[in-house]
Amino acid sequence: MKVKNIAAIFLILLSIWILLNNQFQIEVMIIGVILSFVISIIMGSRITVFNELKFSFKSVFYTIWYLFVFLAELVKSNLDVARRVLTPSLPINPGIIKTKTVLKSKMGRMILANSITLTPGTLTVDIEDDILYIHCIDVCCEDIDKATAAIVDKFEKILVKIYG
Amino acid sequence: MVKNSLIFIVLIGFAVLLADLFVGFNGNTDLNTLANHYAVSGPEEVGSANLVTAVVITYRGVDTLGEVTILFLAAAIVSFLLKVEAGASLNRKLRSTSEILDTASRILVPVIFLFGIYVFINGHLSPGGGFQGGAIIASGLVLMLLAQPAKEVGHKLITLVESISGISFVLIGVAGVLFAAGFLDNKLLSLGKFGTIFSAGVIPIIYIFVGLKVGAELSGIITNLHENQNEA
Amino acid sequence: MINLIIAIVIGVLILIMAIIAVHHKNIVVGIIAAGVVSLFASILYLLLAAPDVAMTEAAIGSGLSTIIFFYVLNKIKRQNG
Amino acid sequence: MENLNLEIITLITGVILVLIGIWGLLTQKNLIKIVIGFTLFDTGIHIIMVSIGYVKNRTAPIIDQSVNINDVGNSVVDPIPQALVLTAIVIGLGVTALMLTYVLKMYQKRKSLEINNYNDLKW
Amino acid sequence: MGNILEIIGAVLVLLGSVFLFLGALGLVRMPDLYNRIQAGTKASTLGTFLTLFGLLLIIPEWWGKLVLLMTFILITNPVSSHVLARAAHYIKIPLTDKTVADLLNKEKTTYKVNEEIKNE
Amino acid sequence: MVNTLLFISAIIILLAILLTLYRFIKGPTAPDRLVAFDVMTVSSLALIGLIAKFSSRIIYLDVAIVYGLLSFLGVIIVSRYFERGL
Repeated sequence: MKVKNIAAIFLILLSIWILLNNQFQIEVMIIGVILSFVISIIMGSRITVFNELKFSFKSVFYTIWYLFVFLAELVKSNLDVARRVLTPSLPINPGIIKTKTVLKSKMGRMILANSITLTPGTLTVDIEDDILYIHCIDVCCEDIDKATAAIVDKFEKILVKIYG
Repeated sequence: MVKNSLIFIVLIGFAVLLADLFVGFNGNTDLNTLANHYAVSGPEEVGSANLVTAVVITYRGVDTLGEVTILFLAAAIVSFLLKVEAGASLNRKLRSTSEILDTASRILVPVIFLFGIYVFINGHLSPGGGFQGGAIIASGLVLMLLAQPAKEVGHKLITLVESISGISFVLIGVAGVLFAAGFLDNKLLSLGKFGTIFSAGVIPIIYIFVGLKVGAELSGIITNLHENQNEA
Repeated sequence: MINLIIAIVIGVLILIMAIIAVHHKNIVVGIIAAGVVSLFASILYLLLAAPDVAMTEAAIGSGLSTIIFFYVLNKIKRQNG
Repeated sequence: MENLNLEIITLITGVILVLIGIWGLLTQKNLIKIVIGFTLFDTGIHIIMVSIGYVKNRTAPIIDQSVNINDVGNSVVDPIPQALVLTAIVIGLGVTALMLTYVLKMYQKRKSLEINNYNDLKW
Repeated sequence: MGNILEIIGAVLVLLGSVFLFLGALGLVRMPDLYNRIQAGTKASTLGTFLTLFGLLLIIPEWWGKLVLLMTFILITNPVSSHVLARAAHYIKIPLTDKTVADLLNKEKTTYKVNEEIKNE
Repeated sequence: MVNTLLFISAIIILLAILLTLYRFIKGPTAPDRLVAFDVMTVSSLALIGLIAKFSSRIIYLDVAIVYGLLSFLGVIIVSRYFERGL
């Protein structure tokens, strides 16, 4: 279990090193491998969030799919907010509501909360076990189940497949 | 009233002084002699693509040594003034961190450390160097402390890293006297191929030590302040 | 040309922020404004072709010095009860 | 419009920033505000130094593919002020930390941040 | 071909800057802090993202650092706005009069205030 | 063509920064000003990208990375200070 965690950190750091350097000389790569290895060994005992990653074809596919869904929602949300800002009467109906999530993994919950923050008129104010408190620019419903269906579900059903 | 006019006089004095210095300054169109020498012969003499690094480490290396010493003194005085009793770890009421911040910090801290190390290893090729890299590493430590305040940071480790890198910095300088042209001379190692990561003689090694030293000093200041926050 | 426009706007911003930093009665706002001054100064350094200095200013002027200010302010607030 | 160079604009900004910093140092009564004034003064001086080193229409003194290596003397700006400012900024941080620590110590002694309450040496 | 990519990239940059402008406008027009955070973060994230993506199309050789910057922004920006909103709610920054619901405030009993932090 | 569009974008970004300055000056509470700070720095990140394009130096993007990192850290520090979590 621990090996997987360290390997995940190692791979992420190595890919960041390659992106930073943008060149593939052999000595650059050797330094990158050594550095990533050392950092992942030192930090690996503390950073356990990568344990939840699954390395499989399915999860990679769903990650890419998630990225597309998310970018589409991002654009949609911005158009929505832009419409509200440009309307002279400022049509807003704000409030803080509760929703639920079934995700258990920390990583998945962080991605979920970040996605909610970036999508149509919603902002995660607090997270407490499986309850997410969300500030909506346009409150649809105060009932917890309806709100969950409206806001959380579209991301959650993909994230469940990646992080289980 | 008298005091206010006094302040105005001081301000006007400064304004006149500065204006007098810069009146008629209309921008440079060419480098002066010294800068021209550094720019033209710097790449061959030192082998560093980043001329600022060449000036900081080689041409004005002793300045850097003094600068690091000043920073060391500042950090030492801060830790002396903020001395806390041993074993008095965190005992104060804090609001718990948000879970999202906690997870994000766990992902970001290794990335920040890697970026800091990238900055000072590539100090002779791209902008940055020991000072910036050290500051970035200290910032990573700050993010760690903000997200997990109960974390213990080893003072011994910080002191150890700091003294080892300081001593190594000076020893490399002395080795320059013994085996090359002078103190902190970078031709201790061969200059290598210009523009690659193993080039510019000992500059990358010196910058690694400077980076570790600056990072350790700034981290020392930060951890001292962090542990001094307990009530009364 | 565009560099000139950017420099003028950023310069004016820096001066306004500096006046806020000195004269605002809330110290927290003053410290944030000082951080903004540092951040925009680093854009000026970039325009002046000094990326090394820009990086140092961004890392130290806005990040670490803000942190130190807030730690000290927090300790003072704690002692006040 | 011909006289309006990039370095002149930044120079003026730096000078006014220095003056604002001194104004803050002299007029403010709060110790932390005084330290803020000091940092502004610091930044202003750094901006002045870097703008003096700027040379018209030239690029950063870092040689890569976009700088002709055979004509470095005619394509880069002055590296010396930048190197000096680099160390000055780090020293400025050390000095700021030291000043703030003294502020903290003074507050612990007297429970006051007002400079008027510290008149032990007044004659 | 390269020319068309460049023009698409420039248009994307323009679109990004327009989004940044709209975000700033929202920041000015919105009535309370939370709505300002909403308008500000979303628009600035997408605006910066689009600007960098347009630059990526204009100068494809810079892909490494631009991709890194884009990922970085997508991770950090929502986290900072979340932390800010949480702190603001904790110190009771008022919501606007138009607010229809504040379920977080109702449940103060379950809300962990000044909880002694646990050692890990 | 491309350069003209980029010039216009840079000017729009500057206008956006000036608008956030209005919120910084006016914003009734300190957290409002902090939001303005956040939006301001993220907008300047895009501006730095454009400056790098105008000077055609990739090395300027390193500064942008540091800038993004530090603006994030600044917002978190001040927020933690507000909620007494420092």
